Amino acid sequence: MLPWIYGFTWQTGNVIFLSIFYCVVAVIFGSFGIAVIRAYRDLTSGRLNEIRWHVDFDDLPEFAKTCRHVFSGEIEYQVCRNGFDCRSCKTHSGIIGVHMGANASYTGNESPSGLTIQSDCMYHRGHTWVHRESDRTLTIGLDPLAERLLWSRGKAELPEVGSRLHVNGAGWYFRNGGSRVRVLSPVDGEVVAVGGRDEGFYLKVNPGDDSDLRHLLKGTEVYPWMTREIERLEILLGADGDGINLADGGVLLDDVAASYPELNWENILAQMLLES
Amino acid sequence: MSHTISRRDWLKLVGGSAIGFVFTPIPWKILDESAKWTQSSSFPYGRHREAHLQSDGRISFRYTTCTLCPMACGVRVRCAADGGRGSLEAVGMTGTPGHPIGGGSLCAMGLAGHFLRYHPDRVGNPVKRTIDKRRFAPVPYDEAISNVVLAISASGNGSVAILDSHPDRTISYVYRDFLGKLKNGIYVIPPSCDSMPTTVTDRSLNTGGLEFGYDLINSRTIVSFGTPILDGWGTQGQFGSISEARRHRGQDKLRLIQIEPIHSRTAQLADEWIPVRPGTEYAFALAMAHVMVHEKLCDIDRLRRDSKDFDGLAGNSFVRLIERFSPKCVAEMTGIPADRIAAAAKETVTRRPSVVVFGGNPASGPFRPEEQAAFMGLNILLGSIGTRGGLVARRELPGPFPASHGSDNPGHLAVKTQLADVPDGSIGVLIIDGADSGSIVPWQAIQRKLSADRHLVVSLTSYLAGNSVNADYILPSPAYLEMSGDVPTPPSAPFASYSLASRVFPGPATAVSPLDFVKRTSAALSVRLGYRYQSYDMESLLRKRAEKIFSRGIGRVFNAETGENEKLTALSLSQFWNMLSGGGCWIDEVPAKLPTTRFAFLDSESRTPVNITSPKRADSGEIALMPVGTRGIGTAAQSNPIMSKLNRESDLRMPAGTVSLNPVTGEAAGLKDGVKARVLTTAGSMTVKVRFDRSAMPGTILAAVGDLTGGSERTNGETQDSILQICKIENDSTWRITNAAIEPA
Amino acid sequence: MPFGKFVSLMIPWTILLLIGMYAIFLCLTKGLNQTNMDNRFAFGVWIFLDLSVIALGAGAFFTGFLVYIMKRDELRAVINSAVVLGFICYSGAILILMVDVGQPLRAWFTFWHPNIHSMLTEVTFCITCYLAVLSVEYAPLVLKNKKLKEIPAFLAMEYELHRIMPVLAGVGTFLSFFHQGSLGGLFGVLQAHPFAFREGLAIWPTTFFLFIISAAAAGPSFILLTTWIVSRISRKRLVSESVYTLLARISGSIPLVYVLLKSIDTFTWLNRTVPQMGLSGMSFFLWAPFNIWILFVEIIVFGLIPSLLLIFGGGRLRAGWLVASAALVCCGILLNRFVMTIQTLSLPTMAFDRFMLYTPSWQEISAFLFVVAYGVIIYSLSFRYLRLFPQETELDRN
Amino acid sequence: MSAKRAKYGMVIDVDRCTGCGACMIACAAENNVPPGPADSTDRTGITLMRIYRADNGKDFPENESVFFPVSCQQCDHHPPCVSVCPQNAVEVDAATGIVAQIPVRCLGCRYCMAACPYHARYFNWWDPVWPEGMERELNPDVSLRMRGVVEKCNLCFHRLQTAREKAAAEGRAEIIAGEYVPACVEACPAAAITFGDLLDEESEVHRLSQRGESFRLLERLGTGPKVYYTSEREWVRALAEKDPASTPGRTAATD
Repeated sequence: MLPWIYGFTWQTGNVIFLSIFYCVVAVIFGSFGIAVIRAYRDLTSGRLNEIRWHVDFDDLPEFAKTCRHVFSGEIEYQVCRNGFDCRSCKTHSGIIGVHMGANASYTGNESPSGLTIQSDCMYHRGHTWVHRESDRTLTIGLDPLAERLLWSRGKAELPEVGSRLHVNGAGWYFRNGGSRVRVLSPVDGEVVAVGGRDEGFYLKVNPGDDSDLRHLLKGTEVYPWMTREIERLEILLGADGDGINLADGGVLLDDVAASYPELNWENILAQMLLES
Repeated sequence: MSHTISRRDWLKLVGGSAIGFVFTPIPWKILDESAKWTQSSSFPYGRHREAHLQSDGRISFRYTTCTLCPMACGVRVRCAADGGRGSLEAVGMTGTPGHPIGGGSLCAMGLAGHFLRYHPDRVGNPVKRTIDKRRFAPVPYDEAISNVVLAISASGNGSVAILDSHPDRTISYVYRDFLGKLKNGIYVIPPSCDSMPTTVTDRSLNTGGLEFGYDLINSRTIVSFGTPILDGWGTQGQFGSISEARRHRGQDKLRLIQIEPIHSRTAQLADEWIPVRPGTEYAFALAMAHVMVHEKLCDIDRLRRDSKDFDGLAGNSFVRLIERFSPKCVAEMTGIPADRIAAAAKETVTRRPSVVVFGGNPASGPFRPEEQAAFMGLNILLGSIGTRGGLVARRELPGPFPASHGSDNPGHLAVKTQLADVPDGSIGVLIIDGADSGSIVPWQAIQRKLSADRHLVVSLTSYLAGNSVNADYILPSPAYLEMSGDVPTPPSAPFASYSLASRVFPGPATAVSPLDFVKRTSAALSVRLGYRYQSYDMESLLRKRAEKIFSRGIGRVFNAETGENEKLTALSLSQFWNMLSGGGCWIDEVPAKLPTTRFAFLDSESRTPVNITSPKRADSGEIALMPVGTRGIGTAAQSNPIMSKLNRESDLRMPAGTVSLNPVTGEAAGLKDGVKARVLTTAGSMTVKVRFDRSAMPGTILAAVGDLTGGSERTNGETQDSILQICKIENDSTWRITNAAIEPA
Repeated sequence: MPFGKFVSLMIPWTILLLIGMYAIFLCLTKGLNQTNMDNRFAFGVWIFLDLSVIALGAGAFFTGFLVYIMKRDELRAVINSAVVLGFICYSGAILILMVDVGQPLRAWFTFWHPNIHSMLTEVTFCITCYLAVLSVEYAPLVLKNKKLKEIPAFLAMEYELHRIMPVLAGVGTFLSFFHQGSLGGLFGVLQAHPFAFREGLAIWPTTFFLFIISAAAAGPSFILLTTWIVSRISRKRLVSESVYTLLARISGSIPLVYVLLKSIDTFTWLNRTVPQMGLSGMSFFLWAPFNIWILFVEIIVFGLIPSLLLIFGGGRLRAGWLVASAALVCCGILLNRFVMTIQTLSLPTMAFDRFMLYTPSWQEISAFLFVVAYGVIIYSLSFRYLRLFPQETELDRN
Repeated sequence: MSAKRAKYGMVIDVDRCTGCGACMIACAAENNVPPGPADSTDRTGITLMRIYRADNGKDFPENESVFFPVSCQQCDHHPPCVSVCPQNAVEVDAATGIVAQIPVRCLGCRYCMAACPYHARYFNWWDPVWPEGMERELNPDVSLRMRGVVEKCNLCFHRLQTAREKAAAEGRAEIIAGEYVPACVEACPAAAITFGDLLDEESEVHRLSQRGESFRLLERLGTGPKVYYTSEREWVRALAEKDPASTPGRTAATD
């Protein structure tokens, strides 16, 4: 085994065999060690939110990861590989360069399945809307789909005023007993005010100097996205036409969860809110 | 900048040290050392390691004589001093190199003899059979003796018998003296495959008590009727010589013709195996005689002159008898073609010196008297009586007492009685000596001699083995290597010999020697033993006997230490004694002169021809059940735990409870190899394991006899069924063949 | 599945597990006399188990190889399941090996005084290393559990472990190639047993290579089989049809190659290797119950037929047929392992030798079933609490 | 110590062997092999020397048999057990050619047993247990093997050590032929086993091994056993290489 252990010989075969063995052991433990060190660094450097989103995003089914440009019909098929962060996406910047005007022209309000899409709001894929206020702060709220899903899901746990949010980090939570649902933060910035369901918004955020909101959906992208999301929800609910009906006369029920208590809502909510 | 050491720094230090530590030789050395430790430590295995002898390395050799059977092999005991206990322990056994009887080798039993002191079946204290007859309970020695004495005094109409499987020892003379002093004492010798009792030789040869042995080594042709010549029969030295003589000696190469139905080890290895049907050996012998007489291959005139009943007489004569046993006729009986019978006869007679051996095997016992007469007749025809390479008479080995020379002296010593000659139901008190003859005797054969209403059986054995398990009292005697004794001439040996079985190790205090038993019993009975030896110990008696041998001034003496032989006359008495007690051996080299006697072919009293019904043929549904076993079967030496190597851990020996059948016979009975089956006889039935052996004669069942080898966890007193229990014991106390049936269990 | 039903399904397996633990306890404390192995059957049903589960667990390395090295992303759908199966198989095998050796406390001597010429050394080194690899691969699956993930350290660890996965997959593939081969070599080098002995290519007997290929064949089949069984029991769609079809194609084509090579090897052995030893190849098949049928079944029934079904029926046949074929392929590999271990040892080597069979004792069987129960339980727990099939949620719509 | 290279081996004359078992017992007693417990069988017992009965395959009454004492055959050329042992627990002594098991390093994987064509290796299925007191009679020259390890014949190597020590004490560099014999050889009452240095051309064992009647078991495997057998019987010699399938197989002794 080792040169000073009884029975060791310097025969070629022996040396080759043991060298390979030690290499393998070194690779296994080395890479494991590297993983440990990296994890430690991740913990200390506060990259945790980023990682959490990365992990969550990684596990999303491809269906849920469809590129926004597929919704707008600009490309045929594309699965997002960038964690829905279009700000650093090459595909996005490339496409935007060509079709810049398309989104801007959209003004109308539409309501798929009775869900009203506000034309002055930008939508995040985590089912939040962002409205830029006149004082440059951003108001954040749940989109109608999420609002209906979370209708009876307990209390919102909102961050303290003054804390910082990161795009795709945890925005706030809904806690219901032991389970907790995370709502993604759509923007970077400092929380300046908190609201609630009754206030019509949840957070007000000061994005600071350079607020880049390119990653949010707006205009014509929103409708197909929302349609797709409803479809996704139907799949999750196992809707097959004979049992569960999401819509009552084409309009989504106000409190979907309460209507189907037998389903694993924890899982469905996690899926819908991009928390795998 | 703070100089305080934070917890973090500590962790760093510890972690760093741990990593650095791995790159020092220390952990690896620790691993290596622990590897070595686990290689040498007994933990957690090997709980006997501590018990391993704490030898100080001093090895010494002690020489003595094996007493596990009467074959008198010289034994070299390898002894090591046990530093822990300060005692000497035997750590190995070999034959004494150059020993004239043992030839320097030992049999398997003998090689493991040193383990016998710790045999799991060893009896430590005197024990008495409990009321329920199933177990033994300890009993004080004095109480046991007084009960035995009471039984002897009360045995009004029953006799007091001592069963001695190894006669002619000094203790045998003591027994005979003691019994001779009792009005109803008889001295009984059980049958053995080795011995040729004087009852047989006297009847056929009229030699007046002379004892005979076989001079096999000088023969050119051995005709053996069922005698396991190559499987432990006779002395080890003789076996070695036979091995040599069968391979070398050119023209004089020894040929062995084995005649028996059993595909025994000897039959397998013999030059020729003649598989006669069970029970027809005598017919084969008579047919051989027929050929010899009819073809005038023997000296007819001399036979007429030397014998009483060869031919011509008005009544029955041998010639008249063998008329009926023509090869053609016997071919029918034995299943051997006539020409093969004739060829065997011719070969035997032309390749002289020839000898006919008829010991029988240790499990199946001797042949019936009539059969023995037929075999003896063949020896007479061959002119093998008293000739080199034939049946030779031994010069007498003196006993320890003054007046006992010539034939047995009825005035002083009880006569030797064969078990078969003891009337049934006549024994009131039976004392079984612990020595083994090497052959087994079924308990039923002994039991039928016991008084039906009241009897007491006392065993002077060291082990709960063999027939001792049937005793009412077991009075443990010192075990092998712990008891002083002597070993007279082996029963089948051609020359007289004498060795001492010196004590090598002290025996336990609870063991009482047979001599002490006799002394105490006789004292309690107020019987005065002869020759004032009441005050003698064994060693003095042995010395007396040695003196008497010395005074004969004949023979040579083997010195175990040097391996040399010296003429007795060249030695002083004390030198002689020292040589004997040092594991040496006195051996006579000259046969006794035969008196000019008249041979008798036929039974002298009834003058009738042999009349034996052979078992029915296999095709009639009856099968011949024949017990088989090797030397020492049923004794503690064979049930030595280490003998499991032969019986259980290999298939070298058929273990007890197993029978072997020809597949044809087995399949006809609806059996398969390895299954359990039931053997039924008139005496009962027994469940056995079946082994198919295509070498076995169809229509026979070979049944292994004896104990299953005791494992280390064997419990004391556990008895097993033996196939002998269902063998039919004939009126002449033989049990060779039993008609049986076998069926799936 | 409700918790209660899950528990009730696990109870019988837990009982088996406990009985097996007791049997293992007996074997370790009282020694191997608790088994019916003997000096002739020095290897018994446990070695058969080891060889079998390691072959079946080969799905882990082979899928890992396809996903991480060959970049067949479709198979990501089953990689987690494959890793769990591999982990179960390898840990089970090592566990039983530790019971199987007479002096388990000395097992590390193989590392300390290795004899590099021994196939068993190669096996020991490789499977221990590979178990380490599988453990590291299994860890992120566990850490990804919703509850555990809440703990930041676990989350970070999971993330980082995931990043080194291709390296581990590479090492795992390397190790697997060697130890699957060495397990074959284990018997192929036994010149004492002409039945198992094969001539060498380079330093390895042909069984070395056959075992690698057969393991690669068994792995995907076993994954196909388990995935189907689990999806039937859980009444969920776990992977998409295309994954089934791909798995079927893989588990059809590799066995086909294997059957081809195995046939060539068998013919070479029958007509060259054995005659060179002065024996007749067919004489090995004279001993009932291991007659020539065993060769026929192994190659044709469990080899050729299912692989053809899997290849050509991939798109057309019903899932039941595919699964049955995959099961046959697995049986074929098991039979091969049985033949190499049990049949090899049962055949006599010397003229005065006997053909022998042996019946495992209840302790051996219980320990065997222990591994099965252990596998079922670990897999069920993993399936319930971890995400073994990433496609599951997406496809879970009746 | 001994400068001369030796190659110890034996020639067993199977025509002489009567299967008495003395060699088996002598071996077990010499090497402190424990008696097998009550549930041991011929498949689980330890018989470093074991006698097999073989026959000519014919039925009664043409059946002939022969006894083959088989211990470790002391393969001279690539002993199969040496290369398979994962931890070098089998060693070949270069000076004597003796293949020796090192039980203290054995982990009991039993691969060597599967590799041995002669079935000459035995596993300690049980703790070595002797009846109370009997362990005091064990040979002090030989250490005990614990449960769970493999053992086999090593030609009573300890006897060679003793002989060498004796030679050294007497100022000799070499042991005298005949000073070192294994227990089985010493015990054989039929003198069927001849033991010695096969390289010594003057030795009896060399002479016998070169005879035309001498053969080795499974020579075709190329393991070069140092245990030779000799027989004048043609069918016995043929057994050594015979295809086991073509003979009806071993027969247990039934007497």
